[in-house]
Amino acid sequence: MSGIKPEERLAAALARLILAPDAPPARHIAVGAASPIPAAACWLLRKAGHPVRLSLLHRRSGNPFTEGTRELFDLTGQGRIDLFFLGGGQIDGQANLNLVGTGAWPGRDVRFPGSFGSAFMYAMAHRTILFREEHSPRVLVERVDNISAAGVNAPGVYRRGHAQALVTGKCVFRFHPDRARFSLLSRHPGETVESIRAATGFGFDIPDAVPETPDPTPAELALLRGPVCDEMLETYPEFCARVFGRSEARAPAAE
Amino acid sequence: MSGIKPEERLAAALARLILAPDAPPARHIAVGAASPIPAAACWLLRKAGHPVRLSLLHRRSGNPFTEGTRELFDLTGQGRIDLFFLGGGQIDGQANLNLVGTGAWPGRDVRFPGSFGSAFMYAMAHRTILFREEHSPRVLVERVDNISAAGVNAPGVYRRGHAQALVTGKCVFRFHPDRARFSLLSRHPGETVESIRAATGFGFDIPDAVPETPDPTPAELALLRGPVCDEMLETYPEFCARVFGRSEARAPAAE
Amino acid sequence: MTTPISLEAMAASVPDGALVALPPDNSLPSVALAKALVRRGARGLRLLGVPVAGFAADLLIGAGCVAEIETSAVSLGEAGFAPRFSAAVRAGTLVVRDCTCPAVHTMLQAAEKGVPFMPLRGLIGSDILAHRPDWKVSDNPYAAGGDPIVLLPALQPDVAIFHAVMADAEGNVWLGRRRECATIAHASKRALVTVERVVPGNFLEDERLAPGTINATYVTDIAIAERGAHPVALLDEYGFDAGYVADYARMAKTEAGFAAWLAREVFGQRAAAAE
Amino acid sequence: MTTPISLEAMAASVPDGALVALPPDNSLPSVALAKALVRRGARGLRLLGVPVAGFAADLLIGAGCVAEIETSAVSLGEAGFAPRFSAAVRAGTLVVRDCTCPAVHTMLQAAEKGVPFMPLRGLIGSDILAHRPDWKVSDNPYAAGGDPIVLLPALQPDVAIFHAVMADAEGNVWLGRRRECATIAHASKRALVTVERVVPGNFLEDERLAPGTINATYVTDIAIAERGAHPVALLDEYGFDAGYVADYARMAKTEAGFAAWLAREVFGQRAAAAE
Repeated sequence: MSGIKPEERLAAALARLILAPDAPPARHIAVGAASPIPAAACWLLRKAGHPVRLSLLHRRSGNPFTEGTRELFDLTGQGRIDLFFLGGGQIDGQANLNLVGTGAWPGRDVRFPGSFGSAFMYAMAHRTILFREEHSPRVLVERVDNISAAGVNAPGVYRRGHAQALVTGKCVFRFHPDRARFSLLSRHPGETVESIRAATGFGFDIPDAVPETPDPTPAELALLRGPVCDEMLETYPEFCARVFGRSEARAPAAE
Repeated sequence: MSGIKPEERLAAALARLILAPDAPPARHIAVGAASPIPAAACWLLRKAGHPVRLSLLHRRSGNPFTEGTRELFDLTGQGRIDLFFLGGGQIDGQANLNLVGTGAWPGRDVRFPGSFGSAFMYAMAHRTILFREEHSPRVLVERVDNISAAGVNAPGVYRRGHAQALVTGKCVFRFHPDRARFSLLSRHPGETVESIRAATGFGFDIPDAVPETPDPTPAELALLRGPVCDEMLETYPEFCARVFGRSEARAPAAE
Repeated sequence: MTTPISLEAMAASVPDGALVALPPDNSLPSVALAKALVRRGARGLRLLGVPVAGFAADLLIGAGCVAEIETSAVSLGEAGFAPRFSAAVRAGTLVVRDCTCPAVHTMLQAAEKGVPFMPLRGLIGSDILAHRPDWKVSDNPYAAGGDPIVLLPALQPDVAIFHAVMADAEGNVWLGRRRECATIAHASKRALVTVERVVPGNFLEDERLAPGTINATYVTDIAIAERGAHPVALLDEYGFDAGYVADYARMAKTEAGFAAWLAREVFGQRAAAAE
Repeated sequence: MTTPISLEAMAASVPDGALVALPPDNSLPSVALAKALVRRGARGLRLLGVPVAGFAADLLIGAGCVAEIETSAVSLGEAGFAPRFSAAVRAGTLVVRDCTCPAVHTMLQAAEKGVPFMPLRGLIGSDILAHRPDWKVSDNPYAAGGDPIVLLPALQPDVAIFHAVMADAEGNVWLGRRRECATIAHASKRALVTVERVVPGNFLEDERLAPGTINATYVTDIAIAERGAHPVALLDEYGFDAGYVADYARMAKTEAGFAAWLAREVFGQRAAAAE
């Protein structure tokens, strides 16, 4: 099918990972402000009829929390958050995340905004999907300069979940916490194992067959461009305009 | 002055203890539901113009707390509660309180309602005034059967405050945490050192001169019978009717 | 999204032996559900008073539904001691785990945060601590040494039970400033909430209602029970029925009086008409 | 009982070097008071982002008011990295104490409860922990052994600063569901609150308003600052001014651009007219 935007493909790929039959159930997903694509993936599931609860952390109206921002972390501590999304300025081959900055601590070369709740969420959500569109040796490094949140822990350290996968602009990696290593799960159209290897700073396992990341189905595309976009217009007007060609009918909220 | 009710005298005596110049300032007092007399003492101070903040824990309207009942204990933990009132089914000579019951734990002879927050409040409020109208060897014992809240702690145990005094229907005792012992501060009209000693199960110190607990002043009586009673009618209708001869104009709240 | 279930179905969903958290008489207990639990003949319940217990607990104890209670007090307030609780303690038929109010809150807050324990000041020197082998005294690692402090374990009730003013179409419930009910719901595996009424809309979309709302994510089931807190007060909806509680306190002084009260108020005609 | 003071008097009451807690851009920062602190030439402030910092923090850092910041992130959200924060980190003129969101909440909750520390799961394996010698890893005494857990010390800010919708005649403030502001106020020695308006009555007497109210007992001073959160959104009162923040982000990329922005928006005519 022509005209599929990369963002639409990524959203559909994320949605499939969320529903992966070998993963624990995703009854309640929390989505941060970082990227609209994970939010689109979650709305896609909802609009397709899956009874998943979404807590959209930066929605202006209808903020789900009434205890302030601590409630997300308390919820996660309680084991009620099945899935969270994280990214990183650097992500390494052991799924360590760096949201602090490059160079010496606390980011003397390039300072990123900071770790947010990653050092907790990554360990306490039942699973995490890593998402970063930029797929380059600059981002996907052998070893992060600074660890905001660790991909794995020493035996005995209490931890509820790990990364399930890493989705980039080029491919989908699956993460194996038992051996602290990624394997290539699928490559997006136009990419080869070699093009991916060249763009990746860390080593990863390559199965015999690496399928292409499937296209979104026509039904998925219709949902994304219609009801999913409707839900996202308020929070992500720029994204909706760029990807779905839709602009908000209402006047901007600033007065 | 004739016609002074015992409750009025006790309220005035409590008010004087609250303002005692050798005690730390009472900027914020929390008052439980246990007895209306401490509440009357606090309202007396307010109506006399002292800028004390009152948190009346069981007032139906205008409950001061918006975090649920934990807020009182958090406030106290923060050091913001200057004074609290406690009583006890038994109170002993070291100011230990028993709100659990007599006989074997947890009160197999006579079970009292329970300790409420006493084990915390007694240690963490800046000071506590003990109040119990019944002055008898049954209540004021050498050693309580069960300790709900300890009068003193071993050196090194963190504790912010202690009992300042014990006010009963017969007298006012002052507590000395340094030697874990009460001394007689004043006797109510009609009582002698001997009558008090006979009614008290614990030993206490007796200074050379034991003055009579003073009468409330005419101004205090006017405040108690007027504006103080007005404030207390909603919460303590029976008390106001009995002591001040006033009944609530409004219909009862049920419905 | 949440469809209310019946009060009797809700009572049936509380298994015998469950650890059931109840707010006190000044904070929205579901007396309606307590009565339904009596009717269903619940057995072996372990009650948690948050932080104290009142009318609903005494009722459940009297009806033989309760094996254990953990609480900082059981009281009928102005109506005096809780008669069936007192009788059960005297008879030795009830395991009482005495607590102190902030310790109950702290154990629930530990469960709310998903941590295994939380410290609390005070308590040292109290026999409450002496009778709680599950509470540990530790040395404060942030002091230079010699600063004992109590560590309390997280406590996760099986079921939280309380009464709220209303539920919305999304299953959120509103109960205003009585936020201990939120803590109980957060800390518990399941929350069963009776409400006066269900209204359209979404409280979380309304800045005036959201602060007193408990998100549906914590609410397992909702049942409509008009005057479901009675005889306890419900915010500004209805007041405390002192006469009803005084009558209970008087009748429940004896086993026979309590049985007569139950027959009339829980199993009887009048109960059926009211619910 | 509380009489509002002027914004400039409020700014003057924050001493140089104070540990100042600020909510983030999605939770009612007082940008008006931040601008007033810039005007008064505050120096050496230690900021605490609860749990992250945004526009107000970047402004204070750029104006040279800040010596240290403890936070889980500094960001302008959609408008990108915080430019003056980034420049200060590059220049090494700002002490940054990196944190993670729930750790900020936990340290404040410990202060709120009056306990010296509180545990938190996660964090182990993070360099955040490695760079915090003031955080301790302890063995969970409720496990059989070999269960390391992080203990975080209580953190009591000198001053909490935030913006609320309104204050009442008793000095209570209402800010709806943004309850981290309540935690900050509870944990801090002083709370300075700007509000859109002061209204008669007592929010605590109103069951609909009480749940979103912070009791006056925690509020040291109130100042009226209309649109005091601008350009940040204030509940349903006004929205986020993305254009204003984008303009700031563009100008503040350079020292000179930031100075021009300050002259216009904080010291200039337009600022004077707006406040």
